[in-house]
Amino acid sequence: MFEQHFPVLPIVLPLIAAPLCMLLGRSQLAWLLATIVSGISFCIAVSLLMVTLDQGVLSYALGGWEPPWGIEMRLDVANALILSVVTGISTLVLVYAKDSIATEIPQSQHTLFYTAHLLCLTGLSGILTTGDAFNLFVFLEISSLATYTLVSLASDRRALTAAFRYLVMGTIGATFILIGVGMMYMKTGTLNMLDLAARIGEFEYNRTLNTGLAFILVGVSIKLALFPLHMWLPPAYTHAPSAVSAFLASTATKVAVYVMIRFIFTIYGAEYVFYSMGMDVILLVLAIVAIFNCSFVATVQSNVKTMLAYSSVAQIGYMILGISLVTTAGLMAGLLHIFNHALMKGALFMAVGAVFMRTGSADIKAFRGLGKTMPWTMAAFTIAGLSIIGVPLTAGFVSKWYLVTAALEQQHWMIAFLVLIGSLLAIVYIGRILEAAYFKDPVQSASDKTIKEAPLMMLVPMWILAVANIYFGIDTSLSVTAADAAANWLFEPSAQAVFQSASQSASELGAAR
Amino acid sequence: MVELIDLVLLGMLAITALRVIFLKDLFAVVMLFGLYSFLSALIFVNLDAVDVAFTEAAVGAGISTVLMLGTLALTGRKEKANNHTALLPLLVVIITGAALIYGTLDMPPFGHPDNPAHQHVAPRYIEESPKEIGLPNMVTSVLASYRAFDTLGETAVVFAAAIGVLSLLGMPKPGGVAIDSGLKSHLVLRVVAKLVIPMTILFALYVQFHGDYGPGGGFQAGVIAAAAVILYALVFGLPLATHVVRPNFLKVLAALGVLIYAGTGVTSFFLGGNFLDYNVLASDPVVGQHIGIIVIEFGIGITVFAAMLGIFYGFAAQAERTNIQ
Amino acid sequence: MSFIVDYYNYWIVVFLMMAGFYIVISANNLVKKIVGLNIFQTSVFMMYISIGKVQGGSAPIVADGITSYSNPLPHVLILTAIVVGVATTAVGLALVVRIKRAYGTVEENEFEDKDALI
Amino acid sequence: MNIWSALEPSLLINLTIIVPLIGAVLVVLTGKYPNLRETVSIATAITLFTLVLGITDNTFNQITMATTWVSLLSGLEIAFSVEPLGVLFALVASFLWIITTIYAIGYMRGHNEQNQTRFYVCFALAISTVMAICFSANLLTLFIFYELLTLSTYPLVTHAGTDDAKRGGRVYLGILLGTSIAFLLFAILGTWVSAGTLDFTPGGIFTDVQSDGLIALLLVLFCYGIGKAALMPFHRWLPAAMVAPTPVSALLHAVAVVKAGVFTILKVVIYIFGIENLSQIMTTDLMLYIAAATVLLSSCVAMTKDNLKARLAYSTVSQLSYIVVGALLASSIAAAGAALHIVTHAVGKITLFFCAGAIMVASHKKNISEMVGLGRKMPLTMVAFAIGTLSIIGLPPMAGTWSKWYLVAGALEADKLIIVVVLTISTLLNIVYLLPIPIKAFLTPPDENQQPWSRAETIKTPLPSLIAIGITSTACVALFFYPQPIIDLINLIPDVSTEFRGQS
Repeated sequence: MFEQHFPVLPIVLPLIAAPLCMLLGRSQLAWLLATIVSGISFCIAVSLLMVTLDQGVLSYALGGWEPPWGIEMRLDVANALILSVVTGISTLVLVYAKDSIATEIPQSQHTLFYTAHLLCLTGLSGILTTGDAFNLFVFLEISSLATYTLVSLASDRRALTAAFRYLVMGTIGATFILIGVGMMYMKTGTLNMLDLAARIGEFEYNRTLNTGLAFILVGVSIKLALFPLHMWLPPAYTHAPSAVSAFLASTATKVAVYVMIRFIFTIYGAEYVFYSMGMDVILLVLAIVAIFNCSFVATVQSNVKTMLAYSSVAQIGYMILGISLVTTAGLMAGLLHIFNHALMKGALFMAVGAVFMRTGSADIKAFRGLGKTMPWTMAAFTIAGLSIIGVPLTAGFVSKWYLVTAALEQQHWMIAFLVLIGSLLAIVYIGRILEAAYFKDPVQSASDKTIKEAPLMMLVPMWILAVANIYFGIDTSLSVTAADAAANWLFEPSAQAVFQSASQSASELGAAR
Repeated sequence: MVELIDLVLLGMLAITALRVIFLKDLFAVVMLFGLYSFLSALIFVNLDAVDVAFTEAAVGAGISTVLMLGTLALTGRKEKANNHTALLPLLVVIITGAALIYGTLDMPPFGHPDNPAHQHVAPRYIEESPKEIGLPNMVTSVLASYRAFDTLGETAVVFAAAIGVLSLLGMPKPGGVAIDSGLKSHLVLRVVAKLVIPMTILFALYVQFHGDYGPGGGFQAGVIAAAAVILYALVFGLPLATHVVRPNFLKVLAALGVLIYAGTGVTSFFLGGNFLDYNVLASDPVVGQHIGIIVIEFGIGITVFAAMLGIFYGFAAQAERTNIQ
Repeated sequence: MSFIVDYYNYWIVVFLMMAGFYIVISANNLVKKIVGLNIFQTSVFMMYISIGKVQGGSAPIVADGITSYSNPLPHVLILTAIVVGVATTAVGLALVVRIKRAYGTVEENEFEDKDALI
Repeated sequence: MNIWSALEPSLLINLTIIVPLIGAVLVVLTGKYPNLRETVSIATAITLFTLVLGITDNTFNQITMATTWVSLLSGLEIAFSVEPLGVLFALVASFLWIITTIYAIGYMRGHNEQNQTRFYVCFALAISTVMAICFSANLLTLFIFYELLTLSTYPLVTHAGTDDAKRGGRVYLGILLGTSIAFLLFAILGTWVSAGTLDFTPGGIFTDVQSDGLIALLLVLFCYGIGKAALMPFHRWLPAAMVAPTPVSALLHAVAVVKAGVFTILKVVIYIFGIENLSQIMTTDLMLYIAAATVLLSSCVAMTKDNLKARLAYSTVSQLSYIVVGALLASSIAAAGAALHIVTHAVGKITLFFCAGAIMVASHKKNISEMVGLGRKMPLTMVAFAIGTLSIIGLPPMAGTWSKWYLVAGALEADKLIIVVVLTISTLLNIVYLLPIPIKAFLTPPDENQQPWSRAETIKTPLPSLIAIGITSTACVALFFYPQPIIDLINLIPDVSTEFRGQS
C-alpha cells in the first residue's frame, strides 16, 4: 500500500529513525535500528530506480499540494541512481561502523553517532529527491550540520579544527546558494525546479539570473570541493572517524555534484549555462587543474587518509570534466563515475579504517608488512586501488573509458590524453601504499603487539564494495544503462519539454483560479 | 515614509557592521551583533515581515547573543592582534560584491507590486490560503501546510544542532552542588525574575497557540519558553535549573517533537493522503488543516524548546566545569 | 533617480553582506568568524524580505479592509533560514569551545602553528 | 595430432584460457606437497599444449573458432577468435611453458627459493592471460589481458623481495602500466571513436574516412603504447625485470611477456592498419627507423654489460626490434620473417636464459668475466649456450637463420637498403657480444687468481634443468632442418607470405 509513497520514504524513514535512536539510548539497539532503516531505504531506492528506468519520472506532491505551490519530490533515473548509491553505501558503512567506532569514539557517544548518521542520510536523500530549490537548501543544511557533528566525533583534536573549517566553508557555500536561489525567485516568482526551468527559459540573457547561477555554482563548488575551493575537504576526511570518512567520501561530494548537474541541466538548461555564459571552459580548466594538482599532492602525502582525500578531489575533477564536455556522452561518463567512484572510495576508506583500528595510525609507515598480517584488508585495498587507477575489468576502467570516449567524440584529443596521464599519477600514489604493504617489513615499534586481521563485521562490507568494483567492471549493464538513461533524460530538451509544458498548464490552472 | 525609515535603519546597520570589522574587543563585537539583529528585526517589521522580525529578535538578539557571550566567557574577550595581510579577503569580497551589484542591475524594482516574485506562486497563498487552510496568518499557512516539508526539515536541523552540541559539549549532571551565582545575591533581580519567568512562559504558550492568527508559532514559542528557563538558570544557578528541567528529559522532548511532526505526516499515509496532507485528518479539509497545523506547531515548539535549552545547558555545563577548575 | 530609488535597498544590503563576508574570511578569531557568518546570513535574509515587500501592502495576516498584502513566501523561507542559521551558530560555537579546550586558543594562526609541531 | 577432436572447436579456446586457471587453483590446493604440486604444474602444461595442438589442427583444416564471453561496454565484448598468428604464438608459449616448468623444478629447488607456490600460481595465471592475448578477437580484449599479464607477472618479478627486486618491480610496473594507459589505451580509444570498431579484421579497419594525420598519430601511439615490445626509449623495464628468478626471465622475458608485446604490434599492423596500407602512413618510416636504431643501440649497450642476464636482456631488446622492423617494413615477406622470428628467437633466447640460470645455480656466477673456463666444468650447459648463441646470431644450422633470411628479404622487397645494412651490422654486433662467452668458456684456461672450481660444485646443475636445456637447444637445430609446419602456419596469415611477390 505504500508504493505511491516510495519517493518520500528514503527521507522520512531515517528522519523518524534518528530521534528514535536517541530515545533508544542503548548503542546496540540504535545500531540495529539505523542499519535496518538504512537497508530498507536502500531497497526502496533500488525499486525506485527500477521504476524510473521503466516509467520515467515519479512526482510526489508533499502535503497533497500540487507543485509549484507545494513542495514536490521528483525522482528520475539520475537521482534514483545516486540515491541507491547513497543509501547502499550508508547501509554498508553502518554495518562497518559498529566495530570501527568502538575504538575511535567513546562509548557514550555511539548513540549520537548513529543519530547523526541517520540525519546526514536524511539530508542527502532529501537533496537528491527534492524538486524544490529552497527545500534543497534546507536538506543541504541538515546533512551539513550532521556532518560537522560526525567529523568532530573523532578523538583527535585536529578533527575539531577540521570540522570548524568545514562548518565555515560549508555555511558560506550554503549562503551563496541561498543568494542564488533568492535571485532566481526574484525573477521568476517560483521555487519549483521545473517551473523555474520553464520561466528561466523565457530569458535569453539576464544579469540577475547570471549572477544567481554564478553564486549557486560557487556555493555548490564549495560543497563538492571543486579546485580551488577544496581546502576544507582533506583535513575533514583525514581526521574524521574512519566510518565517517568512508561515508562522506563516497556520498557527500557526489550528492553535491548531482546538485550542480541539477542546476545546470534541469533548471538553467545546458544552452544557457554553457553557450550564453561560457561556463564550460571555466569548469573544464578547473577540472583539469584539479585532476593534476590534487593527484600530484596526493602522491606526496604520508597520511593515507589525506592521500585518499586529495585523490577524491582529483576524482571529482573527472566528474566535472564529464559535465563540462556538454554532451550526453560526457554527462553520462560523469554520472557513471559518480557511481563507480563511490564504490572505490568507500572500499579504500574502509580498508584504511581497518588498518587504523589495528595499528592506531593511518600513516603510510603503519601499512608496512600488512600484506602478511592483514591479507584480506589489503587485498580489498588493492582491488579498489586498481579500480582508482583504472585497470581493466574494474569499475574505474569503465568510467575512464567512457570519459575519454566522450572527450574524443568532441575531438578534444588533448583533454583525453590528459585524463589518461592523470590516471598515471594514481599509479604512483596507490603504488606507494601497496609497496609498503607487500614489500616492506613492519616498523620495529609496532612489532611488540601482533597485528590481527580486521573483524569480520568490517571485512564483509569492505569486500562487498571491492567485489562490486569488479562486478561493475565486467557487467556494466546496470550502471551504464542507468547512467545513459539519466544523461539522456537530463540532456534531452525534448524529454524535459514535456514536463515543462505540464507545469505550464499547471500554472495556467493556477492563474485561472 | 517606509522608505525613509528603511534607509535610516540600513544606514545604522552599515555603521554597526563596519564597527564590528575593526573592533578588537569581542564582547563589544557580540553586543554590536545583538544590536545588528535588533536593527534588522526592525527592518523586517518595516517591510511587513512581522513573523520574521519576531524570530530574528528572539534568535539573533536573544539565543545567538547569549550563546556567543557564553562562548566568550570560556574563550576570552580579546581578539589578538595579528599581522595577517587582509589583501586576499578584501579582493575576494570586492569581486563577490561587484558580482552582486552586477546582478542587481536586472533586478525588478524594490517593492513594486508587479514584480515577478509577486505574480506566480504568491497570489494563491494570499488569495486562497484563508479559504483552503482557514487561517488568517498566511505565513503560518504556508509554513505549516504548503511548505510543511521545509519546516519539517527545519525541525530536523534544530534537532541536528542539538545532537551536535550534545556530542561536543555534553550535558550537565542534574542536581549538582549549586555554586553561588553572582547574580543570586541581587535581591531585586531575583524578585523580578520570579515575576517575569511565569509571565514569559505564559507568553510562550500564547505565542504557540495564537500563531495561527497573529505573528508567532511553534518556533518562536519554543525559543521564548527556553529563554524563560535560561533566565532562571542565570539567576538561580544551573543546578537548580537542571533540577527543574532535567537534561535527559530534554533529550526525550527534542526527539519527541520531531517524531510528532513526522508522525503527523505518516498518519496521513494511513488515512490515504500524501505525506503531510492534513486534509485527510478530518472529514472537513479545513478542520483537518487546522488539526494538522496545531499538532505540528506543537511538535516544533517542544523540539525547539528542548534543543535551545539543551544547547544552553551544554554551554553552561562547560562554564561550570571551567569555574570548578 | 528612479534607478537609485529602485535599487538603493539592494545595494546597501549587498554592502552589509560583504561586510559580513569580509569578517568571516579575514577574521583570525573564531568567535569573530561566527559573528561575521551571522551578519552575512542576516543580510541575505534582508535581501529576501526586500523581495517580498509590496509597496502599500501590509503584513500578510488577513485583516478587514486591507486588500494588498506583502508576499508571505519569502517570510516563510527566511523563518526557516533563521533557524538554520542559529543551529549552525550553536554547533560552530560549541566547536569553538572545544577548540579552546584542546588548543588553549581560538586564534586560527596559533592552533595552526600548534598542529604544525606534531 | 588433435586428441580433442571430440570437443566443439570453439570450446577449445575457452579451455586454453581456463585450463591454466584450474591448474593455478590446483597448485594452491596442493601447495603443501611439492612433488604433487609440480606434477600438477606439468600435467596442466601438457594438457594446455595438446589443446593448442588441437587448435592448430583445426586451423589447418580451416575450421573457424570464435567465442564471446561478456558484453563489457556498449558494442564491445570480451571475445575470442582464432587466427594463424595467434596460433603460432600460442604454440610457442604453451610448448615452452612445459619446458620451463621442468626447468623451474630443478632451478627453484636447487636455488632454495621462497614462496614457490606463489611462483607456480602466478606462472599459470600469466600463461592463461597469454593464451587470452593470443586469441583475442578485438583490441579491447587484447588490452584487458595485456594489462592482466603485466599485473600477474609483477609478483614474479619482485619474487625475491629484496630492495633490488622492488626497484626493478617499480620500473617494470611503472613503464608497462604507464605506457599502456597513456598511449595504448589512448590509441585504442582513438581507434574506437574514429573507426567505430575494434575487431581484428584482415586488411585493417581504417577507411578513407579517417584523416591521414589521425592514423599516423595512432601508429605512433600503438608502437609506444605497447611497452612490452621494448622500443627505445621505453625499454628500461626489461633489464629491470631481470631481478626475477631465472625461469621467470626465461619464459616471461624471452617468451611470454616480450613476445606478447611484439605479437600485439604484429597483430595491430596486420589486422588494424593492414600491411597493404602501412606504406601510406606517414609515420611508418619514422617508427621503422626508431626500431632500427633500437636494434643497434641496445646491441651496443649489451656489449658493455658484464652481468650475463643483463647482457641477454639488452640482446632481447635488440631482437624484439627486429620483429618490429619486420612488422613495419610493409612487406608481406618481412612480416612473415617477423612472425617466424617470434618462434626462433624464443627457442634461442630461452636456451641462453636456461644456461644462465644453470650457471647461477651451479656456480653462483652472474658475471661474464667470471665464466672463463667454465666450459670444462659444465660442458653440456656451455654447448647448449653456444647453440643458442649461433641461433640468435642467425648462423646455420640454427633456426635463427630462417627468420633473419626472411627479414632481409623483406627489407630488399621493400627497397629499404638501410634496413639491410642495419640487420647486417646488428648480426656482427651479436657476434661480438654473444660469441665470446662460449669461446672463452671453452678455449681460455681458467684464471690463476680465481678460486678453482671444485667438482662437487658443478655437478649441482639439477637434472630437470639439464633436460630442459637439452630440449630447447635441440629445438634450435631442429627448426633449421624442419621449419615447414611453422612456415605453413605463417602463410595462412592474411597478407603475409614467405613467397616473393616479385616486382610489381
